[in-house]
Amino acid sequence: MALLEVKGVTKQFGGLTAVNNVDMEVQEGQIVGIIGPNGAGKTTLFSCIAGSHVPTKGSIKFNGTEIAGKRPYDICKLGVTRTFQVVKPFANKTVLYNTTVGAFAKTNRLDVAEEKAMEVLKLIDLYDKKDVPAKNLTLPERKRLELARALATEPKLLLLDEVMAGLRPSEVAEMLPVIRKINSVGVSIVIVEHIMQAIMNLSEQVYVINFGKKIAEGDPHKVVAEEEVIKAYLGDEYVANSH
Amino acid sequence: MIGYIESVINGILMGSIYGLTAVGLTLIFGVMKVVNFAHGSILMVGMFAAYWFITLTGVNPYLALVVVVPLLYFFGYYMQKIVIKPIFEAEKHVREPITVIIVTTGIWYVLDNLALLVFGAEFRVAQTSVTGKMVEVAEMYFPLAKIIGTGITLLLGVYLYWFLKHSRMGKAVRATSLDREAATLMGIKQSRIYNIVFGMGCACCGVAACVLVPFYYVYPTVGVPFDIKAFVIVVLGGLGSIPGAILGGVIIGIIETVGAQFMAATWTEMLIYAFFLVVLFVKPSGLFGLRQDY
Amino acid sequence: MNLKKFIVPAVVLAMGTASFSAYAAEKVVKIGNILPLSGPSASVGIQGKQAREMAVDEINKAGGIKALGGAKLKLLFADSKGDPTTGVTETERFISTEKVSIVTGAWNSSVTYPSTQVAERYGVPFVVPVSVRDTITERGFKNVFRIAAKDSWWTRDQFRFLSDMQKEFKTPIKKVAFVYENGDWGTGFAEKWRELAKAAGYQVVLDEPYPSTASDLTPVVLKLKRSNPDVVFMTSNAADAILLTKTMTDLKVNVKAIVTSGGGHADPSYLAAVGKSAEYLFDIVEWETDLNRPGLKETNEKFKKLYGYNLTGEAVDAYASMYLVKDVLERAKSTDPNALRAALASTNLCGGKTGLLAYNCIQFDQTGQNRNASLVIVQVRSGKDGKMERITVWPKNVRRAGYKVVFPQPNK
Amino acid sequence: MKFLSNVPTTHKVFAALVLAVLYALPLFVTSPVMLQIFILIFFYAYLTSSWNFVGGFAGVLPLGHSAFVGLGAYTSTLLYLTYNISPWIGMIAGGIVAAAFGLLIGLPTLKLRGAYFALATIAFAEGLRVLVENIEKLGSFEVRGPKGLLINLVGNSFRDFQFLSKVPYYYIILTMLVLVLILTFFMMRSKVGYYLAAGGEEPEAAEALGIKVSKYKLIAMAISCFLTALGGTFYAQLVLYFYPKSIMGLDMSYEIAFIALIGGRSTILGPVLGAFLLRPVGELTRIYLGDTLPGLHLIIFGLVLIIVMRYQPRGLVEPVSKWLTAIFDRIENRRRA
Repeated sequence: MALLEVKGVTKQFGGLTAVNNVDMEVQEGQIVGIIGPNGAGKTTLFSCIAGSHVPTKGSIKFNGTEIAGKRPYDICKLGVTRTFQVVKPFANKTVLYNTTVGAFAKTNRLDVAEEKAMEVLKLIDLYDKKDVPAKNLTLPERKRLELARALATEPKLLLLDEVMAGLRPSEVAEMLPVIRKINSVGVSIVIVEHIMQAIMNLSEQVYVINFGKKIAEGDPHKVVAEEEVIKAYLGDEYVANSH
Repeated sequence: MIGYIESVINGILMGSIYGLTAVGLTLIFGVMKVVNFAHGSILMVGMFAAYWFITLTGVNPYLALVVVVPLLYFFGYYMQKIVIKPIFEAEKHVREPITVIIVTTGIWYVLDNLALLVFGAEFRVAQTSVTGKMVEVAEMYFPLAKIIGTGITLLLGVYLYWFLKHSRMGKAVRATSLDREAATLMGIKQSRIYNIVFGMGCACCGVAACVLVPFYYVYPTVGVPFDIKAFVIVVLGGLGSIPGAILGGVIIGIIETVGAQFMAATWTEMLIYAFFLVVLFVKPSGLFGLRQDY
Repeated sequence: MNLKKFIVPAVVLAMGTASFSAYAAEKVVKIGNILPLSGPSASVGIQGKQAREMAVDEINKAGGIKALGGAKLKLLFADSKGDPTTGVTETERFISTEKVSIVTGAWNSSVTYPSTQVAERYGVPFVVPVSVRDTITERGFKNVFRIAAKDSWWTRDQFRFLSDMQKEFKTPIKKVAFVYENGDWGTGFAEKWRELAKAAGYQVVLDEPYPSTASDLTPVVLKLKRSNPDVVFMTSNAADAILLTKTMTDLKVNVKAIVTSGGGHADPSYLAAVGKSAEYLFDIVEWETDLNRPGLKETNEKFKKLYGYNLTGEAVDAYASMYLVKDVLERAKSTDPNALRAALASTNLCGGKTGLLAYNCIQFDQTGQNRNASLVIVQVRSGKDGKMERITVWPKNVRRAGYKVVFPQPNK
Repeated sequence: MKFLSNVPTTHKVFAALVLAVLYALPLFVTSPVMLQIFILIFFYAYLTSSWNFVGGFAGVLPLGHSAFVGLGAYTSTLLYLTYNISPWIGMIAGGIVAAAFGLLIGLPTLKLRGAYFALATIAFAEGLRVLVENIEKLGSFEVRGPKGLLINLVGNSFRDFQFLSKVPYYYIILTMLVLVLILTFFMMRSKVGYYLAAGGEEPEAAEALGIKVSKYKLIAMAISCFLTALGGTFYAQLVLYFYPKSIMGLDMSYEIAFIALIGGRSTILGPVLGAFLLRPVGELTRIYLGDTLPGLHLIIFGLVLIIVMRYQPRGLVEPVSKWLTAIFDRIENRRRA
C-alpha cells in the first residue's frame, strides 16, 4: 500500500477549476516532486493534501486513513507536516524555541521536547544558531528553520512548498544534501518546486501539472523529454535559476 | 399604527447620523487596520469648532462645513504625521498594530480633558435657523436638522464610494489597503496615503459634527457615547466597509427607536449588544464585510 | 532611565505631604472635603468647593475658632471623580494621613455611601451637605450627619405640590408618567413615586427608565407622547435633561405639567442650553436665589463677584456646612472626635449664615438627619430680557410675591 | 527545583529579596493610605497578569475584562448575601462562572482577527453591564440593578473575608499576585505556553505544526477569566460596595490593557512593572493636581501613554530588564573577582 494515495482530486474556486481530477501516489521512503508552470495548480493540490484547502471532489488517503477535508493540525498529528513557501517563523523567539514548538507534537514535557529539537537542529546544521531570535536569521537559515520545525514533529511524510524559492544557486546547492539527509532518516517527502534543477536532482518520481491537470508522471529525466511537458513550459519564462 | 411609522422613520433618521459618525472610523480601519479610539474625541473637537463658528458668526449652520471639514482634515493629517506615524513605523510589519490603538486612546484622554480645562464642564447648545424646526407629515413630526443630516450622510457615502472607486488618489488608497508592500513597490508613498486617510477619517467626523451641532449639545465628553456606538456599527456593517457603516447605523437606529416602543429604553441598549454578538456568531465579517477582512 | 526621573519627584511629593501634616499642629483645624472635581458631575463639585472656600475665608478673617484660641480652619480637597473606590481611598487618606477633624462631602450618593462607612469605622464625624439617598442616614451610624433632605422627602414634596396645585387651580390630574435615568438616583426616585402614586390614586401610564449615556432620547419621548399623561415626573442628569426637554418640545408633547427632580434640571448650564423649551417646567430644589432670606442678597453678590455665577443649592448647602463646622468646634472646644460627635448631635443652629438655607435651622435627629430640611418648587419662566428664570412657587408661604403660577401649562 | 536551573543565581537572590521586602513592608508602613495604594497596585498587577494569559500570550487584545471582574464580584457577593456562603467559596464559584462566560464569548470571537476581537469584547462587557443594570432580582438573588450591592460590616472575620485593618488585604492580594506570577512562569515553560505563543504569532504555521490554535486560545481565555474573577471577589471584599458601572465599566478594562502594554505584554514582570508605574502616576496626579486643574491628571496620564508607546513600543520591561541585567552582571563580576 502506498503511503499517500491521491485519487481524483478536484478543487474549484467559484467557476475556476484549479485542480482537475488528479491522481498521485507516494511510496514509503520516496521523494516525489510536483512541477509545473506558474499558476498550474500545484500549490492548490499541495494545500489540499496539507489540509489548508478542502478538495471539492476526490479522496486523499494517508496510511489508509482518509485525510481530505481534515484540518492541518489533525493531519499533522497523523504524521504529515508541511512547510510554507513564504517562511513563517515565530520571529521574536529563538531558533530552539521555534523548533521546540514542533517537537511538542509528540510529547507534553519541555525537557523531552527541547532534547528532540536539539537533535533535529544538529541534523539540519542549525545547532550553532539555537539561541538566535528567528528574525535575525538569513533567508537560507530561515528556510532551514522551517524544515527543522516541521521535522521536529516527527512526520512520516513531509510536504515542502518551494523550500528553495528565493535562494541563490550556491544556497540551493547547500540545501539539497539537507533534504537528502532528512529523507535518509526515514521521512518521505513531497516537494513542490519551481526550480527544475533541484527537482531533477532529488526526486525519484515527478508529477507535472498544467491547468490543474496532470499531464505527465514518472522518472524525472524521462518526463522532461515528453512533448507535452516541453509545450507547457515553452514560452514560459522558465530558466533553471531565475533568481 | 402611526406612532410606529413615526418611530421607524425617526429611527432611520437618527440611525443614518450614527452611521455618519462611524464612517471615518471604518475608513481609517479599512486602510490602516487601526481602530482609532480617539474617534469620539475628534468628533467632539469638530463639534466645538462648529459650535463656536455658528455662535460667533450666526450664519446658516451648514456653512460651518466649509470651515470645520478642512480644519479637521488638517488636524487628522498632522496628528497622523506627528504622533501616530512614528509608532506605526516601528510596528509596520504587524498586520494589526496594537500599540497604535493604545496611542489613540492616549490621544482621547488628552483631547477630552484638554477640552474640559479650556471650555469647562458646561453644556452648550447652538441656536441655529434649523434648531427646533419640525417637518410635519400626517400628524407625524420629524426634526428638519435630522432630515438634512440624513441627506448629507447619503451624499458623503456616495462621494466616498466614487472617490475610492474612480479617483486616482482613491485607487492608491485602495491599493495600500489591500497590500502595503505591493503598493509601496508600485511607487505609492505609503506614509502620505496614511496621512491623507487619517485626515479624511477626521474630516468625516467634521461632517458628522456639523450635522449634530444644530440639534445636539456640546460637551467635553460628548464623543464617548458616539464612540461605543460607532464601534458596534462598524463591526456590524463590516470593518472597512463604508456602505456597511451607514447601513449598520440605520439598523442600530431602528432597533433603538422601534425596540423602545415595546420595552424599556434600557433594554433596547441590551438588545443592540445582543444583536451585535449574534451577528458575530453567524457572520463574523459583519453584514457587508468581505470574508478576507477578519 | 525615565523611571528615575519619575520616582524622584514622586517620593518628594509623598514626603512633602507627610511633613505637612507634622507641622500643622495646634492653630489649624483641618477639614477634609471629598467632591467630584472631574468627571461627569464636575460642575457641581466645583460649586461646592468654591462655596466652602468663601465661607472658610470669612470665618478665618473673623478670627477663626475662638474656643480654640482663634484656630484657623484649613480646607483640604480631594477629587472623587464620582467614583466610590476613589472616595473611599480619599476618605481614608484624609483621616489617617492628613488627620483631619471632620470630613465633608461627597455629593454623589454612590460615593458618600461607602465613604461614610469608612468614617464610621474610624469614628471621625462626616458631615454630608447634600447626597440624597435615604439609606445614608439609615444604617445606625453614629458619625454621619446630613444637612439636606433625603430621597423620600424630595418625592414626598413633589406629590404634595401636585395635590396642592390641583386644589388651587381646580384641575384634576389622573394619569402620571415617570421618566428617569437608570442610575441609582433615578431608580431610587421611581420606587418612591410608584408608592406615592398608588396612595394618591393616580394611574401610572408610563414607567420608563433610560440609560443616562443614551445618545438619542427620541424613542423615549415618542413613547411618552403615546402614553398621553397629564403629568410627567422626571429625574435626569444634565445631558439627558437637555435632550429630553428639547425633544419633548420638538415632538409637541403636551402635558399639564412637568415635574423634575433637580440634578440636571437645576444645572446652571441647563437653562442656557434649552432656552424657551423649558418654559413652565416645575423643578424641585433645596434652595433658590429668589428666596426671601436675611443676608442672602449680600452673600450672593459677593459669591457672584468671586466666581461669576449665582449661588446654587449645592453652593448654599456647602456654605452652610462650613458655618455648622465652626459652630460645632466652638461648642466642642476641642478637636477630639468624641467631643465633636456629641456637639454635632446636639446642634441647634438657626438664623445667622445658616439662615440662607430655605429651612433656616439645623437640628439633627437620632439618625443624623437634619429634621428641618425641606424643599421648594420653582417654575421656569422666560423673563423680560428673554433669559430663563427660576421662580419659587411652592410652598405657598415662600412663593415670590406677585407671581401667578401657570398650571396647567398651555399647549405648545 | 529543576525548573529553576537555568535562572541565574543573582536573579533568584534579587527576586527573593524583593519578595522579602514586600512581605515585610506592613511592618514599617502602617499608614492605611499607603497600604491601600500598594493593595491597589498589586490588585491591578494581579488583574493584568491574569489578562496577560489571553492578551499577552494568546496574542489578541481583550478590552472588556472588567466584565469578568464584575462576574466574580457579583457571584461571590450574591452567594454571600443570599445564602451566607463564605466569599472564599464564592470566589471559586465566581471564577467558574467567569470561565464559562469567557468560553462562551471566546468560542466565536477568538477565531476573529485582532480588531474584531477587541471590539467584540468591548461590546460583550458593555452588554453584560447593561444586563446587570436591568436585573432587579434573579431567582432568589437580589441583584438590585444600578443600585449595586453593599456588604455589611461584620468586623474582623476570615470566614467573611472582612478585616478592619488593611494588612490582611495586603497579604491576600500580594499572595494572589505571587501565585499568578508563578503560574505564568510555569505556563510559559509548558506546552500550552509554547503553543499559545506560536498560535498568537503565526496561526497558520502553528496549525501546520499540529497546534489546534483555537483550542489553546480558549484554554487561555478560560484560565484568564477564572483568575480575573478571583480578583473581582477580592475587590468586592475590599471596598464592600459596588455597582455595575463601578466594577464592570470600560475604564477598568482599558486600564488593565494600558498597564499590560506599558509594562510589556507576554512577559512575567511587565504587568507588575506597568502597575507600579501607572497606578502611582494616576494616584499622585489626582491627589496633587486633581483639585487645582480638573482633568489635568488625565491629560498627564494620556501623555505618559503616548510617550511610552512612542519610545518603548514593546513596553518598559525591556529597558528595565536590560538595566537590571547590567547591574546583576556587575555584581556577578565583582563576586568572582
